[in-house]
Amino acid sequence: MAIERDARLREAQSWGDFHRFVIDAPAVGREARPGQFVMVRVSDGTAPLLRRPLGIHDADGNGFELFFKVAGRGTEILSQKKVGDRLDVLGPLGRGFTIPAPAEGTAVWLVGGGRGIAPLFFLARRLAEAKARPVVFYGGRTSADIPIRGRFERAGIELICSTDDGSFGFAGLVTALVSRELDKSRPAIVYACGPDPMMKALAAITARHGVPAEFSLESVMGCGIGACWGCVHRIRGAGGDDWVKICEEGPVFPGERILWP
Amino acid sequence: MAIERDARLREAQSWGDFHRFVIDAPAVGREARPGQFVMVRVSDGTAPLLRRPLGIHDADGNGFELFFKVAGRGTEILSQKKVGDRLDVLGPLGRGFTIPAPAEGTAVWLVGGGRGIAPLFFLARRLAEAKARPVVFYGGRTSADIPIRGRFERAGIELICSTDDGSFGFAGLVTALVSRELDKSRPAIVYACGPDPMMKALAAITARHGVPAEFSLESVMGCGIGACWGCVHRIRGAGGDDWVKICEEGPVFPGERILWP
Amino acid sequence: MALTAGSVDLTTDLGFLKLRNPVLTASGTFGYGLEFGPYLDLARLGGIVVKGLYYRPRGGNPPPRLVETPSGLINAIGLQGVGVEAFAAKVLPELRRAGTAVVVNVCGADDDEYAAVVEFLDRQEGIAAYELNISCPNVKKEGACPALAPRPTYDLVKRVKAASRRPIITKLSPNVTSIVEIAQAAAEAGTDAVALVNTFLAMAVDLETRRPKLGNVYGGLSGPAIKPIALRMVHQVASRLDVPVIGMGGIMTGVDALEFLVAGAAAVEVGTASFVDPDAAARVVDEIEAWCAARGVAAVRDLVGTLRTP
Amino acid sequence: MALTAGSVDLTTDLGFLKLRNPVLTASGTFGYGLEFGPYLDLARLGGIVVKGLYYRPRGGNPPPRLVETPSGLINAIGLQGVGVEAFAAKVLPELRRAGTAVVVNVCGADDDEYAAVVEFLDRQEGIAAYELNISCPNVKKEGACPALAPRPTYDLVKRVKAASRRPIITKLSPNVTSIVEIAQAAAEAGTDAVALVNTFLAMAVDLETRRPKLGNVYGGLSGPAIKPIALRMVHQVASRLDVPVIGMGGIMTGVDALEFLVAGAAAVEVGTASFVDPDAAARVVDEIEAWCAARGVAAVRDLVGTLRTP
Ligand SMILES: Cc1cc2nc3c(=O)[nH]c(=O)nc-3n(C[C@H](O)[C@H](O)[C@H](O)COP(=O)(O)OP(=O)(O)OC[C@H]3O[C@@H](n4cnc5c(N)ncnc54)[C@H](O)[C@@H]3O)c2cc1C
Ligand SMILES: Cc1cc2nc3c(=O)[nH]c(=O)nc-3n(C[C@H](O)[C@H](O)[C@H](O)COP(=O)(O)OP(=O)(O)OC[C@H]3O[C@@H](n4cnc5c(N)ncnc54)[C@H](O)[C@@H]3O)c2cc1C
Ligand SMILES: Cc1cc2nc3c(=O)[nH]c(=O)nc-3n(C[C@H](O)[C@H](O)[C@H](O)COP(=O)(O)O)c2cc1C
Ligand SMILES: Cc1cc2nc3c(=O)[nH]c(=O)nc-3n(C[C@H](O)[C@H](O)[C@H](O)COP(=O)(O)O)c2cc1C
Ligand code: FES
Ligand code: FES
Repeated sequence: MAIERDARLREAQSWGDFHRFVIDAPAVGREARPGQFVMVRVSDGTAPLLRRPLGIHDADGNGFELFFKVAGRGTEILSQKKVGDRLDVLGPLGRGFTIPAPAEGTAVWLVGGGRGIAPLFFLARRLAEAKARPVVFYGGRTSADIPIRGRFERAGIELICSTDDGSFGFAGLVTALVSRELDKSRPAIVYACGPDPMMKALAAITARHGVPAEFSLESVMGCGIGACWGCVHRIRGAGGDDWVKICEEGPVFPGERILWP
Repeated sequence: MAIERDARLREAQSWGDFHRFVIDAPAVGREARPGQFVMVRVSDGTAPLLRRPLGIHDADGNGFELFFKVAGRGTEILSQKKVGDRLDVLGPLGRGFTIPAPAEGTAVWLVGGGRGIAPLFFLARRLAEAKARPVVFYGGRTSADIPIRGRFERAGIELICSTDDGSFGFAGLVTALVSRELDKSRPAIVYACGPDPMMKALAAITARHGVPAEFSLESVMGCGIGACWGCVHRIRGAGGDDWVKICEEGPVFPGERILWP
Repeated sequence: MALTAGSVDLTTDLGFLKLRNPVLTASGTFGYGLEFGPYLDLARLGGIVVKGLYYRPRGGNPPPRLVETPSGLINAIGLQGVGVEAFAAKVLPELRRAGTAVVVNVCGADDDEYAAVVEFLDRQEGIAAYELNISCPNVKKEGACPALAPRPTYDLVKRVKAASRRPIITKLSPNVTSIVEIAQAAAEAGTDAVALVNTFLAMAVDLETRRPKLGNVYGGLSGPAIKPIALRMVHQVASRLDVPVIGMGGIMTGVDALEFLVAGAAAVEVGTASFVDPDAAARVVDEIEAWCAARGVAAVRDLVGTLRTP
Repeated sequence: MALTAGSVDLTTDLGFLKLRNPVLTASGTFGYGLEFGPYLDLARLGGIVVKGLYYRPRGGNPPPRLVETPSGLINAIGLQGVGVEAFAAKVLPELRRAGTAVVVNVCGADDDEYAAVVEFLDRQEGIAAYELNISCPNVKKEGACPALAPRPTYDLVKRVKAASRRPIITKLSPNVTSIVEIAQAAAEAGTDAVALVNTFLAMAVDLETRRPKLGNVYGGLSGPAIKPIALRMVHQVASRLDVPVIGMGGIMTGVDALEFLVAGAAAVEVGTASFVDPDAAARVVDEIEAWCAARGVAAVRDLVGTLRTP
């Protein structure tokens, strides 16, 4: 957990509303684990006021990567940064995904919807390094919503795509695709990140198949460090069903603990 | 009076806190007269909220120029614009300086302090075109505060500089310099723009010498178009001494009408 | 489902007043209207609320009169203005040809002056309604004004309503514990509508000189900074009382305006935004129209008060 | 004239409480303090005001609980928290080793609960004072709270003051017509200081769904947007009453904090800024020190209340 006020945008790539940033920020990069996130300050002024939470898309000793979609003014301002610009980032924050131990040879599935693919690249890379056998399911409304397919392919990670409109890969919801595959085979764990309805449906599907699953939740975040109690989600806890701060105890939770709205 | 939302920064030059912008904005450039100003929007967001008033430093059919000093957040943001960036400008606004008719052969003096030099370059050029004989007095605290000396020289306009610390030209206040010169010769009119204390002193000096003078006043401006009544200054008017909107009736006023605070 | 922009019905009926659309300009932020002629088509607006008018010309407060704050603006103009006679002689004749509803924001040092302004203006043609400015924070000490308590609000509205042949819109102050209570007093006194909010009493300090940044020490805060509070007040009044509400406070875009309508305002006023962009009010109309068209909303009035609360 | 930063005397004496410097953290924006250990040296702060505590653990409001607005933040957390027992057992032991003054923000559903919290905490060591939160807009319907009227303020302060062995700071609401009147009621009831302001009752609308953006409908607005109003209220109270004032509302920088001191606050609290930068409160201390040093101000307390009004 560090504030890197002098992080630098080293490389930027974009596909319409989607952007990938490579950022020099050793203190964040060194510590990062898959599923963690950073809080990025998008302007020096007071509007936008708060930092924006973004998942860690990849990381190494030099820094980390972001993959984000423009959703409003904050991400729009961020998308306009130019290579060499200074960035102010706080992180890595939260707890990440659980990597099975031993991972070697274990079949693991990663399901990403739209911008939800962001943390799954880092996770897939780490799983592959641990010699697990990751398969990534990557869904979007249309082929333009799944721009970073090539990234997985180049990293030698097995990828199955779906689009709601059938413009690329499986035609239909990614959840339908996963459901169909689950009828055929069974991974040790499913990891997912995407829109709430997708994750909710997937939680039902994995539960029905008795497959453990972990979900990375989203919420509006005030601080990212457990201080504002703004980011709560209903989570089954030790002491009953509670509003739990997802920045601190999450954003990743096992499926059986999440109470979907 | 136009809103040019698609003005473009064509050229930018800077000397420390001072910046010169050349802006493509034909609708503003075509109409501009010396002493008029524009209201520039510095951000698309709500902070800073208001446009900033800046004098027209030069103009032609393609657009106009600004010369400004970073004074706070608005001018700082503006100073960071890059060539090719879009600018949103409203103008030209206000009434300009009076050009003597006929101007031919008339001795006229222009006195600028610091960033107050901005409108005087345009004025000097127009006066020279009208065959008047402009002499520009350009003062600053130190030599770094009078960066655009060369501009006047290249345009063939007679220039006399002063610095409070004596690092360049006459050592002392520009008002002292003008006062000394007024003991020797007498122009048809003195035009001035600069900090209030400078202009107030100069108003007293020119009055004492019985030389007509015009001053370009500053004020915080809400709208620039006479609608908010925020930019008032005490001006001797037809109907007694009044709070007068300087954006509309000014920013240039004859010395004898101005009541200095 | 989408409509063409032109086919959206923007008309607004306040009961006592029909408007081309729900967007007016806020008093004091649109001068006397004519200043904006070069920048927009005044006939595109639902109406113009002109700068506050006292009976006599008025000098206003010493400068500085404006200070910018984060996403806001504090003003302490002090209602400088030309007075009713010059308004009637020099402004009104041209303004009434602008093809939009003209609302006059009425001020007074006491109840008598409010009544005198209304009586004078009642003899002029081309005014659609009066907006009683009982809430300006920049005239008396520390923002004192009738709108801070129910009793003076009631008395003043009653008095002016009786004096006037035209509809009365009472403009309320946000600097109160219960906006509903004040709105209710105005309603009981017979106001035809309430307009809210006026500005929030505020100040700024110049640290280097250790003086207030405004000549008048305190001023009124407007702009996007106040929108969330204004919206809450509009929602409270509109969901509790039967009187038509005209909402304002920080409206910069069509979306902002629509939020006020959904929260219960029958019409809105665009204020500080007109300083940033002189054509802001007309743009807000365009954006409302485009938003409705894209979503198949056939008549903007169908949106009023449709906020669904749990 | 300039001093070295280290030689500026930052100490602050509220009469009942001496602080290392005038900068505390605002309740609810600094968690229980320990969350911030990784980002700043807690001992650099004048004090920490911890999150509002009820007697029992509390669930808070349904999400969304936060919405950003122009230069502001609306929150409707609803005072979720661990309750006094867990606080005393798990938080306080570590917090009191942090080397800074610990102030506990005390909440209650009724006067009895406030008194019970204070009585429980009175038995714990390592607490410098209580800040009575009589002004949270997120608990009762439409922001109802004791701080909206003088009588309940007086009664509650009197009751808690009598029950407590420690100094009481009463935290006031800005959602009132006269902040001076409420501060006076608290002073008459014996409060040792007043803290202002809590958040402004506000709302945001999601136009697409036509629902409130907050689960709780209304929430409290904080951040730079409110600073000009907060500053005015602090100035009003400090220039009228004799009770020490702790000022807050939108403080992001040392300059902001100094403006509150000049306007009359004896100390300040940094709130929303700690969300933007977890080390904001310590930075504010540094910036105050540097500002004073550069201008030869030997003791920051000499600035308090030095605003020169005409
Ligand atoms: C832990 C975490 C990790 C995230 N990782 C990524 C990522 O890797 N890539 C990516 O593209 N996005 C990610 N997000 C979402 C991202 O934070 C939001 O898209 C962003 O904050 C929106 O900011 P904005 O200013 O652009 O939009 P705003 O103008 O603030 O909001 C636009 C719309 O999005 C809604 N919204 C705002 N914030 C959130 C949020 N946190 N969750 C859900 N809805 C929101 C608003 O209510 C509004 O309707 C993540 C969110 C969280 C909590
Ligand atoms: C008609 C007119 C023409 C101008 N022409 C030029 C020009 O050609 N070049 C140039 O460099 N500057 C010019 N100025 C001044 C310029 O407008 C201000 O410096 C600028 O608005 C400051 O904005 P900011 O956001 O950078 O500073 P802010 O943060 O807004 O203010 C910084 C400081 O300057 C003060 N201030 C702000 N606005 C004004 C103002 N209008 N007058 C006096 N003090 C102010 C503030 O109170 C504050 O103390 C002109 C002003 C006017 C009214
Ligand atoms: C410079 C200025 C002058 C104003 N003058 C008046 C006035 O004369 N009468 C009045 O009722 N309100 C006046 N107001 C208040 C506005 O009409 C409006 O209520 C307020 O600014 C909130 O809207 P906004 O945030 O959109 O500006 C004035 C506001 C500003 C900024
Ligand atoms: C998320 C959040 C939670 C808050 N919780 C409390 C609280 O528990 N008790 C309290 O007295 N004030 C609470 N407040 C109000 C702050 O302490 C402070 O009064 C207010 O935010 C204004 O200061 P600021 O603008 O610097 O944030 C809370 C504010 C925020 C933003
Ligand atoms: S974002 Fe503040 S507690 Fe989670
Ligand atoms: S700046 Fe608005 S009237 Fe002059």
